[in-house]
Amino acid sequence: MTLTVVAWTVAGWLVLVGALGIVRSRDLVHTVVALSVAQSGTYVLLIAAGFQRGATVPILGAGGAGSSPVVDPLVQAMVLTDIVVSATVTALLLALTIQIAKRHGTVDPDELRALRG
Amino acid sequence: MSRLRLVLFGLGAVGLAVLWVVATTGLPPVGTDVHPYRDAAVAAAAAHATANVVSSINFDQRTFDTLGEETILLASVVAVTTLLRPADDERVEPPDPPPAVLPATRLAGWALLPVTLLVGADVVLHGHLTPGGGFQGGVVLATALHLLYLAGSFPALQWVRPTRWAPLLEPAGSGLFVVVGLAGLVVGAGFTAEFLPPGVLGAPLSSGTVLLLNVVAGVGVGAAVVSLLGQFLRQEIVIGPGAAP
Amino acid sequence: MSPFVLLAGVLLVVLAGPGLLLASRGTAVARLAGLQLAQAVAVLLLTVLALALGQPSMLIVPLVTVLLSFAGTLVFTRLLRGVV
Amino acid sequence: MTVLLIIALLATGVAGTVVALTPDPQRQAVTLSVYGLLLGTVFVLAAAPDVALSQLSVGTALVPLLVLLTVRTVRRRGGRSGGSGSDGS
Amino acid sequence: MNTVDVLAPVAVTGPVLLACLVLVAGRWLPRPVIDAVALAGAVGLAVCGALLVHATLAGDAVTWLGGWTPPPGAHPVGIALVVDPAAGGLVVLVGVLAAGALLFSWRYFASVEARFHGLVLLFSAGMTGFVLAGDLFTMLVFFELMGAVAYALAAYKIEEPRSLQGGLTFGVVNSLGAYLALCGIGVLYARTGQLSLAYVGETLAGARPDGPAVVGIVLVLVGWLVKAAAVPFHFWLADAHAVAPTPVCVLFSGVMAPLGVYGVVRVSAVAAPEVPALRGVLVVVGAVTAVLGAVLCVVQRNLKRLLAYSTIAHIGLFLVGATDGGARAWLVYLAGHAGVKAALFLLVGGLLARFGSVDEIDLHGAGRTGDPADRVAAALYVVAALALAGLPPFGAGLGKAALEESVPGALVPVVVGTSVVTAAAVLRAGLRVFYGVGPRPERRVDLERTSGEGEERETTGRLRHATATMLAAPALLLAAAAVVGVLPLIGRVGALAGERLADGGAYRAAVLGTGAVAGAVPEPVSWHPPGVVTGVLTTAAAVVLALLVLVSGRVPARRRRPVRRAIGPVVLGLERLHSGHVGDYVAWLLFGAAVIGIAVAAPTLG
Repeated sequence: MTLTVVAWTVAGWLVLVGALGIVRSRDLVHTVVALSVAQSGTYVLLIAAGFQRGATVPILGAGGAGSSPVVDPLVQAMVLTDIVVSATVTALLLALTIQIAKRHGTVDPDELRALRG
Repeated sequence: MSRLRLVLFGLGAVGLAVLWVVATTGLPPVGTDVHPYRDAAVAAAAAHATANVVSSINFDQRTFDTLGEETILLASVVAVTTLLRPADDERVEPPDPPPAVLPATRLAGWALLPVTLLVGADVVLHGHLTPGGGFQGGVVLATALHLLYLAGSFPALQWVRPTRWAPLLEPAGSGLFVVVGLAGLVVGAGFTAEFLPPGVLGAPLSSGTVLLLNVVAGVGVGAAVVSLLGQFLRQEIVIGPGAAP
Repeated sequence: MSPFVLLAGVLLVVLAGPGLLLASRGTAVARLAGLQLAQAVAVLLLTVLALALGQPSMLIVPLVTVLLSFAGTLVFTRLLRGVV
Repeated sequence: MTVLLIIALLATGVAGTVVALTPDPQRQAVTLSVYGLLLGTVFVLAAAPDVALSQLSVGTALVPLLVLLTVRTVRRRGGRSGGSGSDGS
Repeated sequence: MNTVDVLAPVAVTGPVLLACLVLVAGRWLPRPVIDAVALAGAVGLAVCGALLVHATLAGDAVTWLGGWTPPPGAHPVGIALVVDPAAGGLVVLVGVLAAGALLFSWRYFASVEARFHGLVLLFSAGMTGFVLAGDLFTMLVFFELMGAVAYALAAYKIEEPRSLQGGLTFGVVNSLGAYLALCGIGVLYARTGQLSLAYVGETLAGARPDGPAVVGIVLVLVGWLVKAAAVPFHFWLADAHAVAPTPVCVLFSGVMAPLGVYGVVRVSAVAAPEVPALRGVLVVVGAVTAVLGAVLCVVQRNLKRLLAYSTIAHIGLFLVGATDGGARAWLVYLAGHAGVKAALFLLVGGLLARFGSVDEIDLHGAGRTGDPADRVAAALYVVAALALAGLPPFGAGLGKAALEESVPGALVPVVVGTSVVTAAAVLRAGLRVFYGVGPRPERRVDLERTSGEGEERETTGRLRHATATMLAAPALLLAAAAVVGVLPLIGRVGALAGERLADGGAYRAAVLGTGAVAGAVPEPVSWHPPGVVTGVLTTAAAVVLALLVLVSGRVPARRRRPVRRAIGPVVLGLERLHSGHVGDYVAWLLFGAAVIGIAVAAPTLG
């Protein structure tokens, strides 16, 4: 019961607090890192969805040849993909931030005024 | 304006939190033993003699997702290379002399290099048996290479010339991944189908295409991370300032 | 509760308590101390967990962590240079 | 083990909050590294060593390196940030 | 194996393979070869899509990848690609627009190696994968692929500050949308134990809608709505479209954003539980999007931004049509709109190459050079603007007419008004720039608004003449839009595709293998006399409106003031909301997600 509440709450909290980080951000590098925190909330969510009490790692033949149940491997595969996506998107957005620093002379979103209306 | 932004965010966050409670209270508790997909996936992995079920999902049952993931990696490497290309008004400068590094650090860096390479290779090659696989191993391998930079040997890193071969190796890896997928189509088994003999569960050379794809992915990911880091290092070290903004 | 689990609990509390606390206060360089503590404790913790779970194949996780922590530490010492 | 998982999850939540709300990216990078370790622990406790490996390999060296390199390049180009207390320049 | 088993995976991986080839061999191959290979890939994709449509006219085709076809009643472990005429048709659209973009950029970006081509091919692969995926997580992976390429393409012009800012905003907002969608997918997975769209739908179909099902679906739909740029998730679109290189805008406006609507329709038809409130909410979102897009379209002076807001307005119409009665019409409208809008973007790109600006006021009368190529460009622009208003026989007009026939009466004014107003704005700008109609507006520095001056040129130097490919690409696209309107086959297939897309039951039956449910063959979309008349009338209305605006410059300021006083503050307020600040956009994203979620969940769950 406690585990259920904690896991779902932490997952949702991380997504929201990451978004809060973006909203409050005064530095685009910080924005990008906060975005990756928001994404890590989805890791927790997926892992929690596939967890089973007392189950072992999803590797066959380990821990007694299929005698004990394993946790859901599918969510783990999804999180693996998710982590790759997170790393690549972070790299991409950081590259954009570098160019913004060069062209705008600032990485403070409050001072970027090129697009409006 | 920023006040309004926070108010808006607060309202949205409260609303989403309420929805989140509505959603999660209706779900089965965390730790439940009802996992229908798990049961099917474990049976499928056993049928193809892949001990690591996660690898079986990534490189056999749901290869298409991994193909998409590899393509994302490729795309972002191309994207970063494109975005960080020297602009018209920038120049490539000779690198700064590397800062002095303690001899102990340098020694540790060189000493750990072969160990890290070895572990990386192991993680890739045993991905179908033990935790790990192409992605994790690829990152470890790429990190090993950058120990050269971190331990103060930027010239050594330049000597390896990762920026020459990595941007070619990475699309080659992705292309090979697609080719292995298409090979299944050519032999008539269907796209990304297993077409190698699966072998015996737990043996080093088991699980057919999973091992092959793990290696291909490992090469691709390693090259991708090397080129990504190479682009960022180049910004820091050899690209001179552009015009005033 | 097996001794391994108890030990893991203690290590986890150290990682999450002092480690996180030190890593979240002060300048970037001051935070490095917390990171160092956290890395060392995390490696121990992951090893103990592999033993507690009876999964020797999981020992690859702390092994990779050791190697990458070294790289990570070098990242920070190298790139936070001149920041003090 | 469940108790450990709960503790680790709570610690992850706290660490994530600290990372997201640390305004200066250099300090954030250090905390991010610790956050990655905690996430890795959660994954191990949830019997997901594959994911833990992934998270640890990305989170401990790769992403902090990218972040710090970006910060250095940005500061070198005179990029200003609105973050308070930049302990860099 | 049948054709679909081969063609569906090839449609996704073929462009990837070609991209790899181009990227590896690009540094040794001469530029024309790279152009030709990429162009051949895009055309091949279109052909592939056409074959897919042909193969699925009788019923949806399902191919389980890797030989993981689940036995009847068993739990699936693999990924299914599901092809129906709508999916096949969108593959055709992706191929055609990519070909148009590549053709146009033949002389463009002289300095770039093969990376641009590689990115366009990867982008096509991402869109194709999203369209064909019959699995929620696969959809998300290809959604992210589309995104990753799109952020880079939006910011392709790294010398230009605006372009970089637009790219970053696009990246952050879209990624956050994708994470919300992933949360939804996680909740749906925890609820049903399935990832396959059809199996999720089958699991939810029997039960009363519960909290996880409703919230999970809403979160997934919010992710797709961010891509579709529905209000209030639309902010990124104008910023990204206004700054992206012109050939890229073609793909963004013509197909990437509409794919968001496709995703919404697909997922809500197949997997959403029976929730009446969902339909109503989507219609309201669509209508608001249409109206807001039209209003903001009128006040723009940056031509690309003007076209971007017009795209937002039309996406609103697609959403309205797709969810409320217009199932048979909206795909035809989408195809016709794509051709016309693509042609308009390319013509504006031609202006940028010729005159180094995309600012309506700055370029006043600039097109009157007497150069025959410029005259052709001017004529094409005017025709495209009229086609946008609904002029027969173009496909946009046909789709609009069919939409007006099928949506409820209360929504007809929205459809008519939006298309008239946006077309009038587009026409006004064209008449000013190409023909110098109306007095030259005073040039003032306007900090509140994005101008079109100082935009980085995409060619190496100022072009003396518009090149042949730069005129041929828009002309061909416009011709394609005309073909959409004239060819009865397209009206027939379009209607069928739309109805089948909305029929989630048939999709589920095809994937689960429980026997195909033969739907009735819908009435084809074709020109009827009333449709022709309204098409001509709306075109005339757009012309009159555009001329009125142009002439109103001659009206003394004293007479204009009351009008401005009445609507000025509202419009100005709306414009101020589009601050270009990524934090604002993220706040709106969460706020919108919460409002949509509560509006759907509250009436359903009581």
